[in-house]
Amino acid sequence: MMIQYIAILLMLVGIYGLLSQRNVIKMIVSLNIFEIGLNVFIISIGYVKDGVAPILTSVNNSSSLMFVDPLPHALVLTAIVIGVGVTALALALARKMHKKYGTYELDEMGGEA
Amino acid sequence: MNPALLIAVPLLAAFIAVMVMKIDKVLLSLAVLFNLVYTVYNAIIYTNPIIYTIGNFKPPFGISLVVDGYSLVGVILLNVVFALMVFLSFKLIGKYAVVLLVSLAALNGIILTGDLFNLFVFMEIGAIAAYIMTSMDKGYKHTFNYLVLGTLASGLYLFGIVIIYNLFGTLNIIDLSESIGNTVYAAMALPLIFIFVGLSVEAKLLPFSGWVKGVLKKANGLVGTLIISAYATAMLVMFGRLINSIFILSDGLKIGLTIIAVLTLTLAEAAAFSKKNLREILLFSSIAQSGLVVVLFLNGLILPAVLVLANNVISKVVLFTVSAKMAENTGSDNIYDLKGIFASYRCFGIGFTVAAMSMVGLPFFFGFVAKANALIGLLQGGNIWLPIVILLVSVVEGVYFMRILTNLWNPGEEGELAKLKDVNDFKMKKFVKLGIVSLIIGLIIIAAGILPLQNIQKYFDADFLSILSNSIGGA
Amino acid sequence: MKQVISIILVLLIGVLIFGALYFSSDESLKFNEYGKVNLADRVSEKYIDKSVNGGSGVVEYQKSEGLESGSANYVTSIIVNYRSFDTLGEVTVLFISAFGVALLLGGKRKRQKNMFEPNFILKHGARLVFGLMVIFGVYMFSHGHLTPGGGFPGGSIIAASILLLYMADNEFRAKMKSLKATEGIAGSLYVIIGLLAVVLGGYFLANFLPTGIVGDLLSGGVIPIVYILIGLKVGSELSGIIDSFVTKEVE
Amino acid sequence: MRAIFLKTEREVNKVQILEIVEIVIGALMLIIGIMAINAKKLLNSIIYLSIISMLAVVAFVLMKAPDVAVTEAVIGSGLVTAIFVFTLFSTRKEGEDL
Repeated sequence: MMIQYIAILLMLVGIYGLLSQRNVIKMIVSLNIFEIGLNVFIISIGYVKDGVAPILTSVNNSSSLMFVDPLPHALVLTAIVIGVGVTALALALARKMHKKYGTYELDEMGGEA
Repeated sequence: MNPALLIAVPLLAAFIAVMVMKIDKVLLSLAVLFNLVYTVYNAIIYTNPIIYTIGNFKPPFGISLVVDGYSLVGVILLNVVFALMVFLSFKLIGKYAVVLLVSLAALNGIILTGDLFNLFVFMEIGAIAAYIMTSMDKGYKHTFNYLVLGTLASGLYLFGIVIIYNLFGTLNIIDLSESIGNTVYAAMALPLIFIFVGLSVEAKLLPFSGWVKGVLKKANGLVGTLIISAYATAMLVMFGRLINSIFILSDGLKIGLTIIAVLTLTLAEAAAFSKKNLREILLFSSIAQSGLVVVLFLNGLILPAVLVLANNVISKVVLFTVSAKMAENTGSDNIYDLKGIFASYRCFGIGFTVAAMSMVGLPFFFGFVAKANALIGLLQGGNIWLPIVILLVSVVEGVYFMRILTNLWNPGEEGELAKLKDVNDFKMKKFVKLGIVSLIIGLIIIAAGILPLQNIQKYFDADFLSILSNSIGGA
Repeated sequence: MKQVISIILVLLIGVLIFGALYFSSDESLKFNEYGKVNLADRVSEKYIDKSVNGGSGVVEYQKSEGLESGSANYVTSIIVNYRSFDTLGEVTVLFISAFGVALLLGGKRKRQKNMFEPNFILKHGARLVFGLMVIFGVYMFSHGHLTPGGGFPGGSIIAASILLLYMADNEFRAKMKSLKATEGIAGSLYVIIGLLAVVLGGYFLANFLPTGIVGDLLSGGVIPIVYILIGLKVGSELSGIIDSFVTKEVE
Repeated sequence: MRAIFLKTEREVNKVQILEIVEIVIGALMLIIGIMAINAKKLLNSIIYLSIISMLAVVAFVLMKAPDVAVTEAVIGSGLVTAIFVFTLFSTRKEGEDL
């Protein structure tokens, strides 16, 4: 139960970071924190009490056992990979911005691009 | 019809293009042409809706693509706009052909997909392609703002659909619309808010459209039309489907969304009215039109909404490309700097004028049909104040478009144009293609304005639910 | 001031979320609490029984044969069979962002010096570990249908091994041409397998190979093939991203 | 009888321990998250992000999601941290530490 609350709180921490920070790197870190919180939340949606991990092995050898929901796991795998893609792109942009303006602070960059 | 091809072919072309970079533009042209021909061909032979299951896993378990009249019209509109854009701005593409291919696949996917999570994936692909395209003009700061906002929005969208998965145990939109039926659930309010916030960023609704101005103010014809026309088409068509076919909005949510959309419409038109630069006027006008389309969708007027959307995106292709081209060649897109430019270059001046008049909604133009349909629909629905707002806003729109046209056609004092820098580069021959295309589009717009629209109606007659529910197995 | 406003906004959103999820008064439809989930209410039940298109219902390890999806790892069967289209999109996301990063940072590039001068043992030890990591990565994506892992972590491990080489050697540079070729070929093959399924089975991305016995290495039909392609593609794309970040533009 | 009793007692202990681990991990994640956002030095912020990601891996394992845990461990806390650090490294000025 706790972990689901904490996942939502972690998302809120990420949003707080996005709202309050004006440093490019910090904003990307905040986005990542938001995404981690979201991923934990999605996994917690699929958790079944006393369920086993969704892999058939020689121990858990029948589909009549109680498994946790595998679909959220698949969704989170996708979400993690998408997150990496966006983060890499954001960091590339950050690098270009630093080259152009010499700083990571959005407010010090001047108005016009 | 195999709708998966509309997505698979551009993707395959993109993967090949990254290996053989030399032929990337050839592959782009081929893929765009294929998509265009294939959609138009399928629209002609269209008889009844199909649900295409990917991987032969029946819905709601596998991912399915939905091809009904509505998505077919959306896909045609999208591919026409995309083809026009690529054709008109072919020189600007440069190294970005792969990005365009991927965005073409993603936008087709957004319209066709029948799965909420699959929609998220396509939205992310499209969004990443858009971030890359908008970084083309080196305005990294604006692109970064767009990226942060877009990523946060899609995260919230994902949060929303996960809550829906928890509530209903499915992600398939048809299955979902069956489970929901006509009931208004209180528990749905939160996920719906998140989903609409997520979509609003790309659909350019008001509190979330701050990124548009920075990104597009200096954009070239390619990026501008991509965002204003192609992305707007895909997102708004999907928005319409979510609002009208799947989710039942509670009254509070409906009123809230309507207020947001109407505010978007009025404030953006006011902003457009106060601007002097062509591209800024056009981008604010696009935001306003997005608001109008959402208002129509919220009132269940699907056909008028699609007509308004079509009018907007096709006209904007011409308007924005011409504006960006003039700005590129003269160094300014201020309407007072460009005084009398059309008098010298009549060919695309006429195309621009027709598109602008269609935007305003003058009689005998396509825009008139669209707006008339919208107003009649709203009045029939018992709405009084929405038509009044739309009419008032149209007057504002008419005033600023007329101001543009009078300025651009009247030379004013002699030699005004010569003051512009780089004016020597401004040669007619560069504009032959653009001029011809804008003329043809102009003619089509006029033709669509005069001809009756009964033929289109057949694509919208079919009720989404009644047909599609037959094709779903027991779930 | 700004921080105070942010905190207030975030608190509002938080109250909204918690209130709507856990304190809803609506009895007809309620958010399922943590751990108290009934899979029978969800589409997942049929993923576990592998009975989407009909079937006996109970799947047994190393016994059941010829199922619609032959993977012992349910997550893999969802990723590569049931929701393969998502995975194609996912691969495309990585593809386009790697392309975008290379385009943004662009131009002719040269190595950036590391923060330290690598010594002999580090250089040669890294080569050894590199080999082990690549083997582990390959193991991971070729056993994706049996064990946790699969194409994405497997590919990332390969990319991490290349990162190791970058760290251990100031001169090292991956061959971008071959990375691009791997990326393109793997991606094209994925789509071509999908299109081949249209020709053979009539449906895009359908599983057209026999699925074998659940739990065998050679089972799952197209799953191992697709996962190997994904692994190669992800590995080359992430290596490309790493290369873009480790190098800098030549002035 | 005694054996069964012992077993159940052990299981009860296990459940309690898991819950405590969950709470500890969650609390750590939140605290470190706030530290990451308020950190003075950017490098510290990135290290904290990496730690959160690692804690998320533990959370995934607790929730029986080994696939996600492996992926998050390799991609989330490995590669993402690496490209963050490289970004900072590439933009630092001469003679400045990160």
